[in-house]
Amino acid sequence: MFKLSSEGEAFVKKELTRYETKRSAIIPCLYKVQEENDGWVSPESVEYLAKLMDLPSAWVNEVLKFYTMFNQKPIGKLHVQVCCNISCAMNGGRELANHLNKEFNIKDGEISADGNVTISRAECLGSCGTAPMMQVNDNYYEDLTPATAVDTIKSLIVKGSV
Amino acid sequence: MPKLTINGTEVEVKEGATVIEAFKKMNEDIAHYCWHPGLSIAGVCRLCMIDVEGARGPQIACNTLAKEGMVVTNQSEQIKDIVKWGMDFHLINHPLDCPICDQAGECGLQEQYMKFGQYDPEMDQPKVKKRKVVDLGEKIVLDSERCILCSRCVRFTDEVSKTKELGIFNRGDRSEVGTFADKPLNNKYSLNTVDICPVGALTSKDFRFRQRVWYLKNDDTVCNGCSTGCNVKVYYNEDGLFRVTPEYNEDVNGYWMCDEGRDIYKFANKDQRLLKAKKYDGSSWQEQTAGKAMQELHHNLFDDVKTNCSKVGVVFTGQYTNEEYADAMQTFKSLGVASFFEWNDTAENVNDFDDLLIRGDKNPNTKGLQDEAANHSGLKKLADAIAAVNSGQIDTIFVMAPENIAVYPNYQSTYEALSKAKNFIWFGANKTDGFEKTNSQNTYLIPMKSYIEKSGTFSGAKAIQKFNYVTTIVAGALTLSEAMTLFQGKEIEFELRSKPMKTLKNNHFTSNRGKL
Amino acid sequence: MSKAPQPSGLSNWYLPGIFKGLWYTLTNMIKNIFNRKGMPTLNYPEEKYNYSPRFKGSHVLTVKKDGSLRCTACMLCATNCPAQCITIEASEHEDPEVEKFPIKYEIDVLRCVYCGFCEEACPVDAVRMGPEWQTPGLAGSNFNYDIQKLAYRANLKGGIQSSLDDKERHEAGI
Amino acid sequence: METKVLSEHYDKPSFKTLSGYKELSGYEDLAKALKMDPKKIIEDVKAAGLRGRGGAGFPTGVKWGFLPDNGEPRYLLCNADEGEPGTFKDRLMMERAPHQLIEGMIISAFAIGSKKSYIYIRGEYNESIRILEKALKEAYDDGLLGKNILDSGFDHDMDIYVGAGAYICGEETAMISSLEGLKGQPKLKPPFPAIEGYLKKPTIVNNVESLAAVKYIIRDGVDGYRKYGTEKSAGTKLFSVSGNVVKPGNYEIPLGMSMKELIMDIAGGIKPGRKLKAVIPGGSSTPILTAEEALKVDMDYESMAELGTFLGSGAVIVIDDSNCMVDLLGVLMHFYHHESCGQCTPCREGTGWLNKLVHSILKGEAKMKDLELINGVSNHMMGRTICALSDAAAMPALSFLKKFRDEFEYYVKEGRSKIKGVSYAEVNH
Repeated sequence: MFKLSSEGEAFVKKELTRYETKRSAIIPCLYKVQEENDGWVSPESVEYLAKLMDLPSAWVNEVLKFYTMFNQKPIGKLHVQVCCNISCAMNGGRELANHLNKEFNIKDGEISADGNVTISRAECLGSCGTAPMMQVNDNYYEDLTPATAVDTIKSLIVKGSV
Repeated sequence: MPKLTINGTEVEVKEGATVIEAFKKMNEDIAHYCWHPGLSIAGVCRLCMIDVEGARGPQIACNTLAKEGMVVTNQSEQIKDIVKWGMDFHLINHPLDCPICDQAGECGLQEQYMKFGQYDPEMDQPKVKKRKVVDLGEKIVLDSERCILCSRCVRFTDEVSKTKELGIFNRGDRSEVGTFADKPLNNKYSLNTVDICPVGALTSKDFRFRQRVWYLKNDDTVCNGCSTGCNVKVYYNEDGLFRVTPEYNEDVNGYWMCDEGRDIYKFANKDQRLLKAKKYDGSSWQEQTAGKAMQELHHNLFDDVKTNCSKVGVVFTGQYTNEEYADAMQTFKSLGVASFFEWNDTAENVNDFDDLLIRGDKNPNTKGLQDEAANHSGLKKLADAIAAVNSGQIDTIFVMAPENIAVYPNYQSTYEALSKAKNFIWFGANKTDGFEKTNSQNTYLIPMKSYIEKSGTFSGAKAIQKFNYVTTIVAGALTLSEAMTLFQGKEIEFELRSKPMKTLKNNHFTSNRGKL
Repeated sequence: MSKAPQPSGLSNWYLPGIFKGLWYTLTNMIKNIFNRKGMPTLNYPEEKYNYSPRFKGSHVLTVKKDGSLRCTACMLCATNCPAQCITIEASEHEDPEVEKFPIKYEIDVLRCVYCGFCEEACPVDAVRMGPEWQTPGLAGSNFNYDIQKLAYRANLKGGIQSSLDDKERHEAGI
Repeated sequence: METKVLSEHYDKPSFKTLSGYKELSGYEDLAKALKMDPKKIIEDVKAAGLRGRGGAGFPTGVKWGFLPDNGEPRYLLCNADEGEPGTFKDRLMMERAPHQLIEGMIISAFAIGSKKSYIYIRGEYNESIRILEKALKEAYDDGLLGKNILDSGFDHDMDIYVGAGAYICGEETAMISSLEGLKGQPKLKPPFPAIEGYLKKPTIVNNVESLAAVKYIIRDGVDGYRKYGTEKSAGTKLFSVSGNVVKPGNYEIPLGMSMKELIMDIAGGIKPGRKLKAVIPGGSSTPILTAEEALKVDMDYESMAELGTFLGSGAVIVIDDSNCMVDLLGVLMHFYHHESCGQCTPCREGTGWLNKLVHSILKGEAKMKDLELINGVSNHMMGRTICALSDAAAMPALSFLKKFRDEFEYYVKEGRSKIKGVSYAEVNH
């Protein structure tokens, strides 16, 4: 059974009063849940959060399912999102994503065998001038080639495991 | 009061009304799925397009305020084209399962298609697949593939029932309506979502697959489930009644009714009814027709009642019409009987109300009974009647039993207690399983008509409402008025009803049968 | 109303008519004895008439590849039946892809006029009119055909398969 | 030539901090504005001809003028949900000059009399969120936000709201829905947000660049601001140039400059050996221009309108002759299908239909009549829905098909790309 840490619960309490309506706090609170639930929001955590916020679970679920930044499936430690929209596509974004798929031997949305990497294709991430690019967890990595992208991810894996 | 012109005809509407309401007022055809007069405006189906003179382009009628001097049409070529394509957009991902869809025959998409469509589909790509036959609790089944995402049901649970179980999840053409984690949709008004669903996405488990709607006729009546008296439509055919849906009445129930009220057609069906009068003479039960039984009662009992009027009691329940009360009380008063009792098993919750429709008093006409009795000697409690029977103060008792016995938990025990009287006459619509154990040596069980089979008025909590005969289910049953007439030794005057045959819809299959 | 004219003369006398009839019988009898192939009647039941393949005879309910009924209990055949001889009772199927199926499908063939409207109304090719026409029975109840008789009678050899299958339809995304 | 007004100090790292910003005469215009009459500021913004920089190009001052004068609380929303493919100017502005935005917002809030404002920023911009949060804290600590700002008696609170990944939230009413905690679905108009917006209160939603530009209208005055640009398209604007150019990036130029100069000169031109084929002038939603059209058009609202396209958010996507247009349309249609909020039927079903149609061409399964169908579907998606996403999906489809029909026909007939000679079935997801 998922439960937020006491710090997380305090955060939820604070967010509930931060905005004019309680409902506005759903997005920030879902971020918090995702952070504490290994990067994804499980159905049971939605139930839990709805109870904690005293809102209908359908409302929380609606928000969860609407936005792409909430993961509804477990993901790897590094969530690699490769932009495949128009400017990146023209500069090799899709080839980059395909290369990464091959390199880590996973399809989009899957977790690699060691549990480290999930690759997905994202829509425009607002970095068109430095295409192709990818976002790994919170950070942007721009002006990539397939080789530099793999190097970046591998070095991040090493860093993460140390 | 703005006046506007719609398709060339002038119409006056209320201040603040939308153009679509003006269309409805004129009975002018306008396509729409998401707009519902009892809900907020969503404006998402984009079918109620109109041309307004002087506007930039086509507008949706549901979100356009009617203004003085507006000239509106939905008959232009452009609008027809838009509606045709609007249909297309609705249909491209809609499954072709009309044959197994319960909504077929009263489906918004079918109606639109027959009016505006009748062309071959242009989409030859695979359709988006969604979940089918999702179980949403005891009452409702969801088919999200058929859903056209008009959001009516979601708005209903948000705005009317305020239970907020439903939501639309995901986005784009992956959107699916549903409850979180398929929790049951079990609020007291949940079946209204089935009514307002323009397609077969939400279907009622009770009605599902039992009949095709084109086999059913329908008629308006007043619900007798509680003292609110919602206006309802009952659907029936020669096999009996099949469902009840709400009918609009601004003063009483708006567009809605409760789920409990939808079940009350069941006791009126033949399998739940007392079909023949029954008589127990101390040794065996005999069956006879109701009229015969009443005539027999007249011969055997009428004079007896007159002479021993102080030892006669009459028990009423709040489930008969005002007219029947008046006739019955008048009859007994003329015989000198003054002991009238009220039997109401929900008496302690009479004033309960959930602020929408459901009331604690589960009798439709308690007020009518009390008002009528006030003209005579008033009503005593049922306990007094039982005590009087036990002590022998009363030896002849007439019981006007309820027809909706689900709200009478002490039905059986009351029967047994009252049957201790020497002469025991029970008027009731329900079948009498377990009634063999009578304590009286002279018991009559007289079959009564249910509210479906008679005309009359109910004095509900909100209004006094007249309702009409719908159909006959038990041929020999009587109304209380008829029973009283026969009891007095008179004859019933029959009026022949010529009721026009009404089918639910003039459906394509039957009307074009000869052309196949 | 006017009276029919009274026959008069020779036609009033019946014997010439009788001889005329007997003469006709005699000539045909002799013709048939010498030319048996030209005889218009058959020695039923030893000989049987060969009807055209389009003959609309006894009804058949088709089955799916797994042998279950193709019928979805949509009731369009019953709706369309001019003799009102089809009775269907639908029920919920446990497989959500099938959803609805008939637990009772009866055709009262004594009322049936063999018009074939049911076949035409069926959206899923579930009911067909087969070539059989010899359907004797000893009691009235023998003519109320149920699912067992309509879909699985012995001479259908396990059932006629419908060309449409749910699975294929779903896979094709229809 | 670039004309740096807003982006003058963007390359100085200290511009990010309050002290560095103040050194470069930051927050001086706020002090100046707080002494002015709010009505005068609105008049000035109107007179300066500032048009919304987010995409629609609606005059900012006029929008402010729609606010009802009924004393109700009103909200200012900064639209930093930059999602239009090809656009990355707002990110630059927030990362390089957060205080410029905050100052512009306080001035705008003062002008419209708002006591509370939100910056709605897309969730992917983590760097911008971090920088803005820091800047907000600095501003609060310095008394630039909160009660009685700079002793003017004007109170204002500002907060950041982080989105969670939905392109549609860049639409102003969808943004309001999202801020209210609903799904980010656009609301019905009328009523417009200026009358009934956030929590049914009057709300003004402006783009980052528009709000930042207000500061410069105060600084330079109406005439000073109008020094650049044309009569109807005044001032300078940041353009995000991306795609097949040598130096992609954000460039601030006065409106009215020719596109040729922007692409060939400022952005370094097309890569050697390649030829210009087409340009999407204002983000992926705007109709595409062919090379000839692109070389003669000026970068202002009117010239674009003449060619049937829009200046949009200022995302110039340059396409050279190595690209297959069918493939690119496939990318775009996938995007709009993915981002349609699912509310209105024509958009929900239409984007999916278009996506399937274009991808059936890419897979080589399409027939010639499908091209007409793309036209038909697109035409019936335009102007039929609550917001403009439906149009945004239909316009590229229509213009791609109209201007590069030969490539589409070739693909349908041969089952492979005219440019690359291969089928794209495998490349696409």
